[in-house]
Amino acid sequence: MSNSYGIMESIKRKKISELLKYDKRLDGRGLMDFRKIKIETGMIGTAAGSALVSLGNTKVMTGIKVETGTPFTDKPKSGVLTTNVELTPLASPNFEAGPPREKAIEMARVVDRGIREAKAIDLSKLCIDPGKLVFIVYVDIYVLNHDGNLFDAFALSAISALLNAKMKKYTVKKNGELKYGKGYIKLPVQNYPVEISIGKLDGKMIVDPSLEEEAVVDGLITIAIGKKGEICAMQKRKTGVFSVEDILLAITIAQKKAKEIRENILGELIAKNKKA
Amino acid sequence: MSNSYGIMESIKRKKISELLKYDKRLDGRGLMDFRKIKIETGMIGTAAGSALVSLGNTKVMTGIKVETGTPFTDKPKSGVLTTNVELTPLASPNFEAGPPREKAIEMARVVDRGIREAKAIDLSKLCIDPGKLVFIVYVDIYVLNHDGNLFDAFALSAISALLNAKMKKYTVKKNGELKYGKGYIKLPVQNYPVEISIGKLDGKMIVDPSLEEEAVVDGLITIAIGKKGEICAMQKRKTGVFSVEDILLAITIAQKKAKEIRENILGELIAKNKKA
Amino acid sequence: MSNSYGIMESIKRKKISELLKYDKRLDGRGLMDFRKIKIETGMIGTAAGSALVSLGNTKVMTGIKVETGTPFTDKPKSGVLTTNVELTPLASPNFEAGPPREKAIEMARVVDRGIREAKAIDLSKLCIDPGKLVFIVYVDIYVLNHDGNLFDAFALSAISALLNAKMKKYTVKKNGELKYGKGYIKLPVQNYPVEISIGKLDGKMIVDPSLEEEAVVDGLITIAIGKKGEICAMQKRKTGVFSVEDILLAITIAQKKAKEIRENILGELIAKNKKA
Amino acid sequence: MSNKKITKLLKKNGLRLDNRKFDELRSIKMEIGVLEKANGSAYIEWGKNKIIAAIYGPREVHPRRLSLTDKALVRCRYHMTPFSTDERKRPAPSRREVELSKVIATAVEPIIFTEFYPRTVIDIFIEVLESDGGTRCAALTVTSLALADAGIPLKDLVAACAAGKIDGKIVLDMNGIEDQLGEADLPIAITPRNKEITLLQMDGTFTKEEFKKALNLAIEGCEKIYDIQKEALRKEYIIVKEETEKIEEE
Amino acid sequence: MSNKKITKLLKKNGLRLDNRKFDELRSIKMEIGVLEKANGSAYIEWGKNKIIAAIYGPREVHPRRLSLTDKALVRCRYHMTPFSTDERKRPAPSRREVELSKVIATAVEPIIFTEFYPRTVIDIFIEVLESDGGTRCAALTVTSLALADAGIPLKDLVAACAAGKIDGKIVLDMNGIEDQLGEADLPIAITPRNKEITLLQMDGTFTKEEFKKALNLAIEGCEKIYDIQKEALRKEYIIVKEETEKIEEE
Amino acid sequence: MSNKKITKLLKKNGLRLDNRKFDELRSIKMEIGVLEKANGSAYIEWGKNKIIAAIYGPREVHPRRLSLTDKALVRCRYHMTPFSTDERKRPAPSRREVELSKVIATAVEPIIFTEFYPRTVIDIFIEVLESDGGTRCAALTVTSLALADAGIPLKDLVAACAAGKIDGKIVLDMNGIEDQLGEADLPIAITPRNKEITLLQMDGTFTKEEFKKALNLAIEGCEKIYDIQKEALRKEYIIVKEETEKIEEE
Repeated sequence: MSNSYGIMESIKRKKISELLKYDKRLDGRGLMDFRKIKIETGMIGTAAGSALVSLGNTKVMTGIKVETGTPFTDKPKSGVLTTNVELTPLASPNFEAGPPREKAIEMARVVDRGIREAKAIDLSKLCIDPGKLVFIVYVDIYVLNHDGNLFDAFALSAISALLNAKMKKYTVKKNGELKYGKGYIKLPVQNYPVEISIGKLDGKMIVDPSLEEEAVVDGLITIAIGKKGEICAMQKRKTGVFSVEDILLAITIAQKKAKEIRENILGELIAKNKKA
Repeated sequence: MSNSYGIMESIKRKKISELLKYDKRLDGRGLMDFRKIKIETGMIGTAAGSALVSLGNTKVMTGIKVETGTPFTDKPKSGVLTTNVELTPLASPNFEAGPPREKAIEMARVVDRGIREAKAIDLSKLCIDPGKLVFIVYVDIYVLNHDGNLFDAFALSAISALLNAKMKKYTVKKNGELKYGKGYIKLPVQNYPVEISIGKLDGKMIVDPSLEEEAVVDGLITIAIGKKGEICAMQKRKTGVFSVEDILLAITIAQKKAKEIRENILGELIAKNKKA
Repeated sequence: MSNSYGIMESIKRKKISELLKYDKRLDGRGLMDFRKIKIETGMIGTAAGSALVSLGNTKVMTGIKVETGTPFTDKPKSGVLTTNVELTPLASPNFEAGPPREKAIEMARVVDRGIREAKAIDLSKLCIDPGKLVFIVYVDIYVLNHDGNLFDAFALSAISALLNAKMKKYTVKKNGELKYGKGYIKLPVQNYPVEISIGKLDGKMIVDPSLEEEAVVDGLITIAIGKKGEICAMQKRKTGVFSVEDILLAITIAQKKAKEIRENILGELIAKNKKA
Repeated sequence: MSNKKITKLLKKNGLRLDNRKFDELRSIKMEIGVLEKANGSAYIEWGKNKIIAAIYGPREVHPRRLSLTDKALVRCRYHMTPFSTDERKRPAPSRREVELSKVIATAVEPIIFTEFYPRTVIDIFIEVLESDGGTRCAALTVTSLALADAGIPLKDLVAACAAGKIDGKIVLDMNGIEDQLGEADLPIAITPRNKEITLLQMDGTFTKEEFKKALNLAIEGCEKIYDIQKEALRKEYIIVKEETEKIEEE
Repeated sequence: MSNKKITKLLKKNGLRLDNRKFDELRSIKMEIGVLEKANGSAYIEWGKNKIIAAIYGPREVHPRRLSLTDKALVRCRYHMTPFSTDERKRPAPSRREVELSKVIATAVEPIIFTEFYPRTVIDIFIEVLESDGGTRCAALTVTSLALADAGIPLKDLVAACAAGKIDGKIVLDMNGIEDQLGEADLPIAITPRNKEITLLQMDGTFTKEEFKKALNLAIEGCEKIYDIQKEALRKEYIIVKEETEKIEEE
Repeated sequence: MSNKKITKLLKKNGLRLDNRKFDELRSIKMEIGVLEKANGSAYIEWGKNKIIAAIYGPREVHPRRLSLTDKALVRCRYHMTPFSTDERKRPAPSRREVELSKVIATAVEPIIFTEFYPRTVIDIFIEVLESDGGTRCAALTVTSLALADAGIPLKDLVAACAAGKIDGKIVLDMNGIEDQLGEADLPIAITPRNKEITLLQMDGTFTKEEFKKALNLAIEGCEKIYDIQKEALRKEYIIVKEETEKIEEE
């Protein structure tokens, strides 16, 4: 049996709340500051693309595999995107080995929607033989160290790995047969969604909540923003409620932070991907 | 840990047993009386056929889907019938979410045998391309409120939904390809099995045992009867024993009750199905 | 909660250890003596091959089935060998029903490696249509009574059942189609690996440890030996450690015992298989 | 969301394929207390959606380690019957069903006085009998009626409704085909008295302006839903009252 | 049950394909105490069926919440090895195996003095090594011997046998091909002393007259089975007695 | 192990495809303390293999019935990410992963003073990020560093390395293609101080002489691995020391 708010959390909540009055946070950040973001890509030779993202002490790795398979019956000319999240037991004393549960499934689906709705990958270019054979892009996301805000780290590692990914050059014969050539091409990435999670506590908004903050904020919302500032996906999480004004403010924040991250952090990867 | 006979059940048993001496039952019914049966059909637009059956407070819904698939290797020219029972957690405080357990599997198989052995559906008419493509008829049975005698309610909702079911008109080209036309045809239903469950307590037989009666009867047997009075399936349940005479008496009862239900309750549905 | 060494085991360990000083064992055997081995074959009519092996009171049965299926993509011209071990709840109060766990999987994989690495079956002869259709040989091993040294009993029953196995005569048409003829042929068995498990306690080595001995030995190693004395597979088990000399001694023992068993126990089966 | 055939979602007269106006709800019917064994239950027909919700609890938690010492656990199972969709759905819960179960439990918890029932669980079981777009809003709406029927003390109701974008136009309460071919979907839920948002999900693409418009439209939708909820409760209350009086008279 | 080839099940001389008469059992062999670790065990060869049964218990129940305060739980696992059927059966239990497990436990419980062992479980493990029609009757028959071997106090034995209909004729103890192509199958089990029926299943089609005939024939079959059971127990008893005497002499 | 293309594993100059000599290890890099949440962690790059290991514990055992009254339980989960292999691996554990988990736990337990922590569990979680032959040795090697990092009292380290046979020649530390096309593989692990073997598996075919040669070569490999392990620990120790001093100075 456990208390939904432990004593330690109650104390922390008080402290976090106290600091927020003065627009301060436990780790010294401003309300609108992300922790330090670091992205490495391409370290996994067996993956089509890979990225290791650090968000402060949160560490997640995404690997891309591209394989062939059958399309969905209702989208015969479209490649398939599959996103999977594993909350590995390495990353937290609270994660258990085993098949993905509620939490991991929600995360995978929100990251997936950000990518899918932004049309980050042009799936129409991944069709080989309509109705019969298409490319399947597997986005496998693994958390290595969980120190809060997995949603944003997952989304960032996913888009980074996709930008990094390459696949074998190929041609399709008249009979629909696939033939691989020499050399590689990039995956057809055409949008760069960034997810921003915003916490609300005592009426104040903060971005990139740490593990401790995540535990005590009332409201939590994740917003995926595309390259033109468009909103691609949203997910209110936790039981805390929002007003309409809260939501609109959160969107403004998300658009600003997403732009910063896209330009400052993803810029180089995007440029590289375009050049290729 | 639980007692196989709780105190409440002991008291109820006594009461039920006491009443039975005078050929009476807790809810005022006669020994050979079913609770009120109500059947609605066709309410589910996404289903090929559907039926909601009330048996007193027991409420079950069956939906039929017809899809294409491969036949069994030992019956290449025969369509496939698949019966599934879900004891949904809505229906009883004792049902848990999760994959079907022992109980649900037994129920599904007994209902399935009733339909199958009566040849209720002419499966030979559901072959498209022998050995390659046939129609699969899915009978999905959901209990919404469990107040006893699920077997009979399940069987009744299954045959009602099958009688209600229609499938798209189709033609098969010479090369075995399936082509759908306009309009609908009925499923080839040719027999109307009715399952009757009979409980035995202190030597007395009762039909349609309620939840409370089910818990206390010694013996319990379910008998499926076809349109000509033929016996299509039987299943003795619970640990209580029967004599040969008991069994023969139970059959007589089942034949009588099945005929009544077929004529009085299913009559209209059968007529409609035949006309179509 | 359980003790890794129960009191009974501590007492037994003392006794076993005491006896070992005088090169004696609880059941009177010498250190290098196997319990009585008995092999019956061919008793299961539905199996392509079958063997019931007794090793003292340890009793295991293996059945072979040969079916057709698709080859692995990296070995398109090779038949498939599949080994499965079931620790049935009949065999021991400690075995539970359910899908194979760690223990059963390790056993299956070690037996599989012995057969596979010795090239006991010439899988290249089990190809029907390269890349499309091959024979799959299922080796299903069931323990009926567990009195120790399952590894050796499993391996012995597996090779015996393979030696006993026959498959329908067949021809392959030019278009790759399979056609069965009349009569049977033997499976292409070409090596006869024997697995020998050796326990180490207080510096002494024993073969064929009984259930009681298995529980108390420090070190345990299983070695598969092919017909020419070659080593085909090894698996150190339990946490006890070995020196290089221990290992080399164990191999010498395994080679000697494997030869004895192959000649004395399997001899007849091998001869029969060759003749056919 | 595919753009294919998207021109078809609005007719020349500006109406939608089912002749609704942009801000028009589908026809909705709610019924309370439809099941006997459950502690509370309700049924909703929302367009072609047909959904039943049952409440069990507050009751003992199994497995016990999930129970909370300071409040009730709110647990939800949203499930679609195999015959509720165009192609037969396998009975085992899909990843979508797992997510929606979580999201619904989260959205309904704020209205429950969970602190009244520490160490217990309130189980919400939802069965979708037929689906045609917008099942999560319908499920959430009917769930709050079922909670009321269960006699669980509530701070407010939860009313849910989606707005979205089809053919570039912001519309209310999209049906299945609109959902599938439309450009954006924004299901929300509010507590009608305080206008607090307890559920908000979005997919597709919106500019901020479009989003704002859609959000306001969805809130209007929720308010209409709330009226229907109240009416259903009133009706049920009257029936119950009448029955009680009848019993008292006897 | 397909009608295909059905004319073949009876030969011109009226005998069945395996030359049995209509009321003739296949050859049957029973052996008691074949496993060492189990508390009780027995083996049966019934035609080509080869089945082994083991009993563990009365012993502690896991998980404990399944235990009953007033009697022993009787639990059964009927399982077919992958090599026991014509096509390889997957090792995971099929729906048929799950049903038969339940049915067998239910049919054997009436003969056990379960009230002697509250809060415990009696586990029945059945492994079908080869099958050829009628495995449930064979399994149930051998289970009651294994229970006796386990020293569990029994009120009676359970003897099981099926009757059925092939080519329109009522016959005893159908084998695999008869089962597959025949028109009806009626497996039953009785407690031979009181002639109480503890198992009865049926599928196919019977008129009431046919059923009556089949039921009586099946009961006759059970009685023959009972004789073989008794013989097996007597043999075992003598061996045990002899061994005991031998030990006592030493 | 297929013989196909086997002539290709050694070049004319006697070197291996990656230009290593027969007794040469791939390049190896170890790092200690790479994760924050785990009680101990380490990372290894061994050729192209990239593996991370984390230790949690000693901590409470769930489910509790697995706990031991006289020592800590040592439990391991060896897992490969889907992107760590040439063809995508399904996330669910394969039979190979289940076996390796068991084998690694067994091989590392001898160095742990498990008797210091009765009724607890030491959980070892291994994630293979990229694989190229020899992952079990690399995993075991990095695990013993992670255990050290967790501050768990150890009797010694475990150093692991494989030897094998390619083109008939005994070689050290085979990579993926050598492993796949070679004739034999002998992964072992030793406690370097006492040269005790804690892991030994073998598949392929060896004569006894070949085996002896391979075993000795593998032990030499383990000793080299041990040197790298010590170096990694020394480096980490110095860093920790420096940081501690820095903190003390502040």
